[in-house]
Amino acid sequence: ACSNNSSKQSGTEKSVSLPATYNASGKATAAGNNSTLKIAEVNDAPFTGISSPTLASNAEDSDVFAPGGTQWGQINTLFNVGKNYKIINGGMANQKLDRKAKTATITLRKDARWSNGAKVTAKDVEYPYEIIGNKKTTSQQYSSDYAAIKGMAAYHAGKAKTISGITYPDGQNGRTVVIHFTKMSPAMQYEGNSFIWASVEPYEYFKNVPISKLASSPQVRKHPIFTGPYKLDKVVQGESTSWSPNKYFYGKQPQVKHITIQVVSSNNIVSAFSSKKYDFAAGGPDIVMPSSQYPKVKALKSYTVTGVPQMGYSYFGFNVGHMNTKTGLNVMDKNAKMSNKNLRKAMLYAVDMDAVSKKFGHGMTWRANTLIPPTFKNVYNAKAPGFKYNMKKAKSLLNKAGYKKQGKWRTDPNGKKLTIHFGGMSGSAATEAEYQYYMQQWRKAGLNVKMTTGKPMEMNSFYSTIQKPSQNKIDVWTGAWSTSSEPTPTQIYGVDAPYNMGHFVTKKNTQLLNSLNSNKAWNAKYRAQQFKKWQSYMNSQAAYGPEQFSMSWTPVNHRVKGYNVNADNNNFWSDLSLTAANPK
Amino acid sequence: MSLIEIRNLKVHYPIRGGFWNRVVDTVKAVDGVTFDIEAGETYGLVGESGSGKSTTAKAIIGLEKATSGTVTYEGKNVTKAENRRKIDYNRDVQMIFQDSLSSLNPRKRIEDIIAEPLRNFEHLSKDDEKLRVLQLLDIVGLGPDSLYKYPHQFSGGQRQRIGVARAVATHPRLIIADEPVSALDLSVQAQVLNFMKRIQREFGISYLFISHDLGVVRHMCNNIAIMNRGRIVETGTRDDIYDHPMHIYTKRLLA
Amino acid sequence: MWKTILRRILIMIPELFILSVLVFLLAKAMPGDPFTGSINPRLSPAQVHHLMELHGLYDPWYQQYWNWIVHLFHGDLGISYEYTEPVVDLIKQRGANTLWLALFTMILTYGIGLPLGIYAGRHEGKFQDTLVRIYTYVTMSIPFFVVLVIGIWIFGYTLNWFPTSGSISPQASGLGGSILSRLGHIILPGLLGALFGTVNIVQYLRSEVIDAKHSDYVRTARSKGVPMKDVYRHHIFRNSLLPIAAFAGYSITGLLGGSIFTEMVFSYPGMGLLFLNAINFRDYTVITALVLLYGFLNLLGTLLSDIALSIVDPRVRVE
Amino acid sequence: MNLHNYFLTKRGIELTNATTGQFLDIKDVSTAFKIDGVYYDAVSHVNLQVNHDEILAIVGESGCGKSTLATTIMGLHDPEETQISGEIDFEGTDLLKLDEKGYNQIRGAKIGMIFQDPLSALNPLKRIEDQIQEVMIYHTKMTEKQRHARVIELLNEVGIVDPERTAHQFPHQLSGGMRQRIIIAIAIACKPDLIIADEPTTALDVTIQAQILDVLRDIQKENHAGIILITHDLGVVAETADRVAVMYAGQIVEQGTAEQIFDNPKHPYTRSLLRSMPQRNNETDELYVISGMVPSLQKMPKQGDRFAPRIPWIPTSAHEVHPTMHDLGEGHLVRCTCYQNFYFPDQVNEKGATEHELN
Amino acid sequence: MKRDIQSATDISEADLQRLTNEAAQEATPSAAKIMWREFVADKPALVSLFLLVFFVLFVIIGSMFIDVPKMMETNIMGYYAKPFSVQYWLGADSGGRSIAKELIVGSRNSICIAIGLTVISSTFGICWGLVSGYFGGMVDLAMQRVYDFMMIIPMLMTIIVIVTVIPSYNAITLTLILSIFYWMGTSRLIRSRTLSESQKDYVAASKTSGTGNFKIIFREIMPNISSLIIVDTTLSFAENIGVETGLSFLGFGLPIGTPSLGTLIANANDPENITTYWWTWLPAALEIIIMCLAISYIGQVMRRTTNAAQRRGNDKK
Ligand SMILES: Nc1ncnc2c1ncn2[C@@H]1O[C@H](COP(=O)(O)OP(=O)(O)OP(=O)(O)O)[C@@H](O)[C@H]1O
Ligand SMILES: Nc1ncnc2c1ncn2[C@@H]1O[C@H](COP(=O)(O)OP(=O)(O)OP(=O)(O)O)[C@@H](O)[C@H]1O
Ligand SMILES: [Mg+2]
Ligand SMILES: [Mg+2]
Repeated sequence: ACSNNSSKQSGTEKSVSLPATYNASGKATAAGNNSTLKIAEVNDAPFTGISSPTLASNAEDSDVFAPGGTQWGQINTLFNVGKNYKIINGGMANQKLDRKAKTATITLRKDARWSNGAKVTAKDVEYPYEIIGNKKTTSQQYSSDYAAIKGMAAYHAGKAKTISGITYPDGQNGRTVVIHFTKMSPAMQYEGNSFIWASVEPYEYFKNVPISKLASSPQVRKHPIFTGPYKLDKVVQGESTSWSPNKYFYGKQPQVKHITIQVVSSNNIVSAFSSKKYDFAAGGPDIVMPSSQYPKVKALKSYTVTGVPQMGYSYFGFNVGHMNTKTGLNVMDKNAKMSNKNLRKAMLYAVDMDAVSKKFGHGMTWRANTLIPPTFKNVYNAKAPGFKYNMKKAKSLLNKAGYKKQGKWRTDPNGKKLTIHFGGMSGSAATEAEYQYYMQQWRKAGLNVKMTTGKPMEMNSFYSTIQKPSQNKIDVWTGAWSTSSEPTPTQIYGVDAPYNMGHFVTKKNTQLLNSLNSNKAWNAKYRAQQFKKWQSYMNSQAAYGPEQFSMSWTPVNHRVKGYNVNADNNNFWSDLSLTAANPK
Repeated sequence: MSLIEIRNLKVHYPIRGGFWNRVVDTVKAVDGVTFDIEAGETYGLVGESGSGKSTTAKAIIGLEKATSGTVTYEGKNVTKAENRRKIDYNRDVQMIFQDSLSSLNPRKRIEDIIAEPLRNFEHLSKDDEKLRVLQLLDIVGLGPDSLYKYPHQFSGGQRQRIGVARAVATHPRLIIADEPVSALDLSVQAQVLNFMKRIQREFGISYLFISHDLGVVRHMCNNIAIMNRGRIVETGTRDDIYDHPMHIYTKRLLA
Repeated sequence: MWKTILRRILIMIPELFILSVLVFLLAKAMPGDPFTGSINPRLSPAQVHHLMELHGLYDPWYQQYWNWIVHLFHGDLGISYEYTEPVVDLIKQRGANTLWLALFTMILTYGIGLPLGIYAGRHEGKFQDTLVRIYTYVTMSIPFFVVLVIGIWIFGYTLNWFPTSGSISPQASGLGGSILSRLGHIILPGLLGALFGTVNIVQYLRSEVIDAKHSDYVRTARSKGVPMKDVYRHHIFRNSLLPIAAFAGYSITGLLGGSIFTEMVFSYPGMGLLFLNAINFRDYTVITALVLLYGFLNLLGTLLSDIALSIVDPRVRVE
Repeated sequence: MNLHNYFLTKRGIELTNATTGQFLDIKDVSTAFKIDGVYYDAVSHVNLQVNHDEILAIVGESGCGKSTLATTIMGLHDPEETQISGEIDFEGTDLLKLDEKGYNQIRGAKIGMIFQDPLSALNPLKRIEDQIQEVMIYHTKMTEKQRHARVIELLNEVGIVDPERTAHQFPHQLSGGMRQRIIIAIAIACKPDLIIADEPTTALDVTIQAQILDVLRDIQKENHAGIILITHDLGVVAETADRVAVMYAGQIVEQGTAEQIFDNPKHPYTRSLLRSMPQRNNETDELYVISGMVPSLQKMPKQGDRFAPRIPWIPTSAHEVHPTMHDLGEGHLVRCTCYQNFYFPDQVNEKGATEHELN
Repeated sequence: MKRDIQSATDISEADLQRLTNEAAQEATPSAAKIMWREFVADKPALVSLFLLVFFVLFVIIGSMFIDVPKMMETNIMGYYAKPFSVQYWLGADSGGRSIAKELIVGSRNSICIAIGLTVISSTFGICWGLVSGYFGGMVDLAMQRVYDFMMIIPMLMTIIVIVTVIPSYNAITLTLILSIFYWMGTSRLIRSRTLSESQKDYVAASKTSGTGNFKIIFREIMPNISSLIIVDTTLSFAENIGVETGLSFLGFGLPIGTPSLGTLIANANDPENITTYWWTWLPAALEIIIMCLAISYIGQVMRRTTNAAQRRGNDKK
């Protein structure tokens, strides 16, 4: 069932190509399947322990409760996913979009049940919206897109008790839910969109707990129930979860009888693998194995490293404007220090990301060429050249733009002294070495670049500085952005996007972004084309410069059969089997 | 007029305790003591341990605050610290301590120890000061080689003599000697007592001599007071006390 | 005696109060807030604003402090922003882990330290004594965490004798199984911690024993014809052990402090790790609660030590 | 006035009691301490005897080796730091040849010791009763009950008013005098034949001093024990002792009955010592002062009279090269021949008559 | 009747010089001399002392010749270079920075922090203890309350919080922050000694000689507890060297651009790095161990100097 589809990309030089799947040689054995599959969750802190995908706000939680869903990161998920994360039929529910009526109809399959045996009902499909939109909720999922559901705004404001736009044609306990929208978006066809919530919550099981207290209730923390192939046996708060097959699961019964997922700190993970304590790391497409460990892990004899490109990228941001706090819209400043396109481009050309990636990334990172991660094959612009290292070009760009050298450093076109402040979050020794390298390169190009506080900034200070509506402390920074499985970039580059921290706004940009989810975009080809256009445009403006892409990777032990983290594998857990009773 | 008159002197130490660390009780270390010391005489204060002898001495010299009562020196009230400072009381009244080792700062050379009161009360040039120190050492029978030595390099008797030298450095009128020889061996004790007597003869100094050794007190003192539990139970001349003890406590002490 | 204890406790209150204000202000002064940095494409600024308001984070500090302290008196330490769980529950969970570890470490520390100190003191100046002292000097000179990292590498990974993360194995089942598993998880960190904790005890005890050995009451005992081994047993050991045992209260606080390192290296989900995490996420409620709790434990430790000492030593006993 | 008579009047008639069998014979005992790896004699070639029913006082300046001698008899020295030679014959056994075990049977049972500082000599953490009982546990077969009874009896004996209460108290709750009584009680608990009292009264008050000495005397009378009383207080000696040994710099310089020593002192040191006491009839005079200091252990001359440097006006020829004890009859022994030619510098003209003069 | 004391003796001015000279010759050796003698008598301590002095000098002088910003520059080519090469004697770290150079500069930083911390906290602790112990009474009571309060503050946690609060901190601020929490031990020790020292008669003697309180505290009492101060300072110095390393390990020590022994040892935060990149942390760890051992040894000798009974370096006759 698994296609051996490697994630080799074109456009940039990527030195290592990893398989997304692993299949142990030999047959799965009874002893193996009756033993415990040991999965490591790489994280330096204990996990929070919120099993509900609606309430959880971090990846660790969705990792350790993953066997409760069909795929990594898809707990209690409604839909199956095909190529390019498009929603397809065959999952717990099917979805039908009616563009004319502006409705989405979700129909549950008959045998969908919770792991306690209860039926999954239409109310369970609706309940997440109540949780998300509730005034006192602890969920962090509510966004303006939900206002597209009729009645949601009123409910969110506390004016209505129910969401009028969600109806049950065959009753609350039935199998059908119809959601009425004020507008329809092509993004709705893809998993991870911000209009249709893709998982269920057990209303019957939760109904006695007020929504504000739900996150700390035992129903969520200690004895949660799931719809996926496994049921939770035990959760040791912050440390581990253990699982066994869920006999009520509607789909293919899993073969491995026990699974444990345990938190391991990133410092210890390599040692843990070398002493064969785990079969693979948790997270599927979102594993956070540090790339610096790759060479050591690669050397392990009884493991094979697998990986897929991450749904994310890192970028250079330039501060070119501010946010108008009244309108909530970003505004570009013509006279901003970084408003010169050529200056920005020169800075991007001056750093040799290929070399950096090679040395620090060990092939697990590579130079990014656009602002869409390559994992979205249909919309990713593989042909974009990006900013390949070219110091000559950098210098000539600067010269052309009037940044002349006066003494040691270049001045701005008006002959004024130019000092550029670079901000970066503190991290591993490697990240900070990278910062040093960037600064060196920029200085080589003649730009006087200094670190904002003289050193990498602590994460909180960094964000509180950069998220201010208007700031002049950081002129250029590096940041990282991870996308959901629906990559529309409006949230970060849109005119009203709070995370558009460089405040880059142009008519063309707004137009391109809008076109991604316009009516025309129901045509996939058109949508892909617009995506690519947007990517080229962004590179031409260089207000945000792509920095690096990276792999999500993990070693997989040689006793594991059927490991496949490709997006279209909707049977991740059920396909797994083991050939031996202990990690080899 | 006597040199110094002590009238109804009381020193009470508060005992703190109880819930709020309040004063729950007082130790009446000295509880109404009255006596006079004439110029040039040696006044003996005798009593068993804890009877308040040292406390009396400290209250007179100002190391301990008197709870009530007065100390009059040459007709002037010196019970309060500021009054003492006004007239040269602190300079005129000096003290010799029981434990010769602990009363000499072990980290200071003899020169600095003896010069200390000089430096505070008289401002002499370096050479004058040294000369004075040497003279003082000479008086108590110590050679100039002692100048740079430290206290622990002397025998007990020598140390006590250094204490005497320090006490007489500022030409005091009264020296309070709190058990100056109790810690000394018999033969050494003789040395110190001899010196004290000699200095008295030569400079007309008065002593308040505290001891529990009756033999020594009799050897030294003209007038004697017997203390018991913070009070003076009997006073008199030496012969009165030794030959006709009146108070029962005195009798027991002499027994 | 009871009065003294009560008074001590009353004195504690203003101290704790000052500490709470201090901690609260410090926590608030940290740059950022619980919601910076949680860059979630779905979390809109409006929602952040909503959450900040919900948690009263826009109120002036004294107002926030007041709310906090009022809740505190109701046994409510607030809700962790990061864990969206009452801090009390969180601390109960993690505290139990830290407590087990600390207790175990303490038992080991005393179990190793006492005999070693006595042994060294008894054989003062001899070969055995020199060995023990070399041990104390060397241990004192190595940073604690280096020992931890080396320890986990040798015994946890290379030799594979001990588990290397967590407080209990996920497979552990049944009461007996889980107790055994918990024990298994604290043996190595406990031992390494004890290796360190002993140093002070050994040094202190050694000099106590040496002092006692030359004391007058030991001479008196010997003049009674008591054999040397009995003199050790009835006089020297007892007299030098008691003050140390009484100081155990203080050492708890030391252990709790050291637990941050242990928990970090062993990914042991205790209060130390919780604290580090809370710092990174600006989880104010957790930070303030933990610092206050540790302060309270420090107080308790000193109080316990004082009480123990006054019970053990008749000279200190207040009548 | 006769000094001895002055003290005698206080002592009454006990002095005349005849002494009986000798049971402790110290023969040529030397004790040396190791200082920087070299042994120096703190006590050198001491010969002493103690009889039943007798109080032998050892007097001498501080540091002359009194305590060292006492601890040598008790066998309390650290064998690695000290070197002991000679023979201590105690009721037929040579104590110096005993091993630790043998010694433990004698300590506490046959020999009891009273130490100077009553606070530090008691274990601060143990009740009085336990500390007294301890000695009985090792030397008697008494039951717990019997031991308790004996404790009460002992406390009564040493003059403690409320024995039951005191038995339950801790040392710090008692006054110095009471503590010293406890130590005495411990020392006499097993009715030892010999009691060594090392300055039992120095730390105490005059009034309490007398009481303690009374207790000691009573005990002795009752048990017929021999007592070695170590002190540097001549008053105490005159009040209590039957015989007196005067020590100077580790050696015994004179030895005799109390009468002999006080009435007819021979050795220059003894005479100087007696003369430096303040006396009633010469209060205006200067007290006599012994010039010089006792040399430290390391600087002790190997030969010659150790007191010679302190009486420089006596010619060297008057001293012996290796001073020995000379018997003057009736057990009165004196070291060196120099006593024959000794005079005080201020009494030159009456050289021959000085002795009478003093008395 | 009353004669002047001055006339009681007849020493001429002329004799003064001679007498002074004579006396000076008889004088006892100074404390420094005694200490030196002690060191000579104890060879391992002497070696420790030389080692330490040499090392501190080497590090301080050596670091003057190193261009720190340049040294801290990333050199991608030198990523985890193995030791014993011409360019990297002791190898390089993840940024391709020379461990040897980092070690020198880092040692200097760590030693300076330790010295600064020791000087500040000890000075403060000593003054606090002296004043509190000398005056006693209400002064002492109030000062003890402050002490009690400082003792209940969970030190490590509070330091971590403060470090995160302070926006840009460096070696100096770090030293100051640490100093806030490291004076209590010293103050307690000094206070208890001062309490007992104040009871001694020489203090009373000074008072009756008319010497002022603060002069008594600092000129009379302090010299007498100087041995305690020296020993305590020496030992806290040894302890303080390790303080920064612990914080650096937790990630709250010095920023990366400022190398220190702590940041170097923190390379050992990963069991794999311990073996694979041993050169990044081992030299720093060894250095700390050796330094602490040396200081302990020196401290011991100093303690001995202060206790005449234990002295070994007595002039033997
Ligand atoms: N600082 C103090 N606080 C409380 N009580 C004190 C203090 N100093 C002395 N006392 C008490 O005051 C009483 C008198 O003490 P003082 O030292 O004057 O006696 P003394 O006659 O000199 O005794 P000794 O002969 O032992 O020196 C004693 O009971 C003592 O306990
Ligand atoms: N353990 C020891 N090591 C070295 N020298 C010692 C030791 N004990 C005593 N001495 C020395 O031996 C000499 C005799 O000491 P001892 O204690 O016997 O004198 P003492 O007559 O009892 O004096 P005091 O009257 O002061 O008690 C002294 O010079 C003393 O310094
Ligand atoms: Mg007194
Ligand atoms: Mg003695």
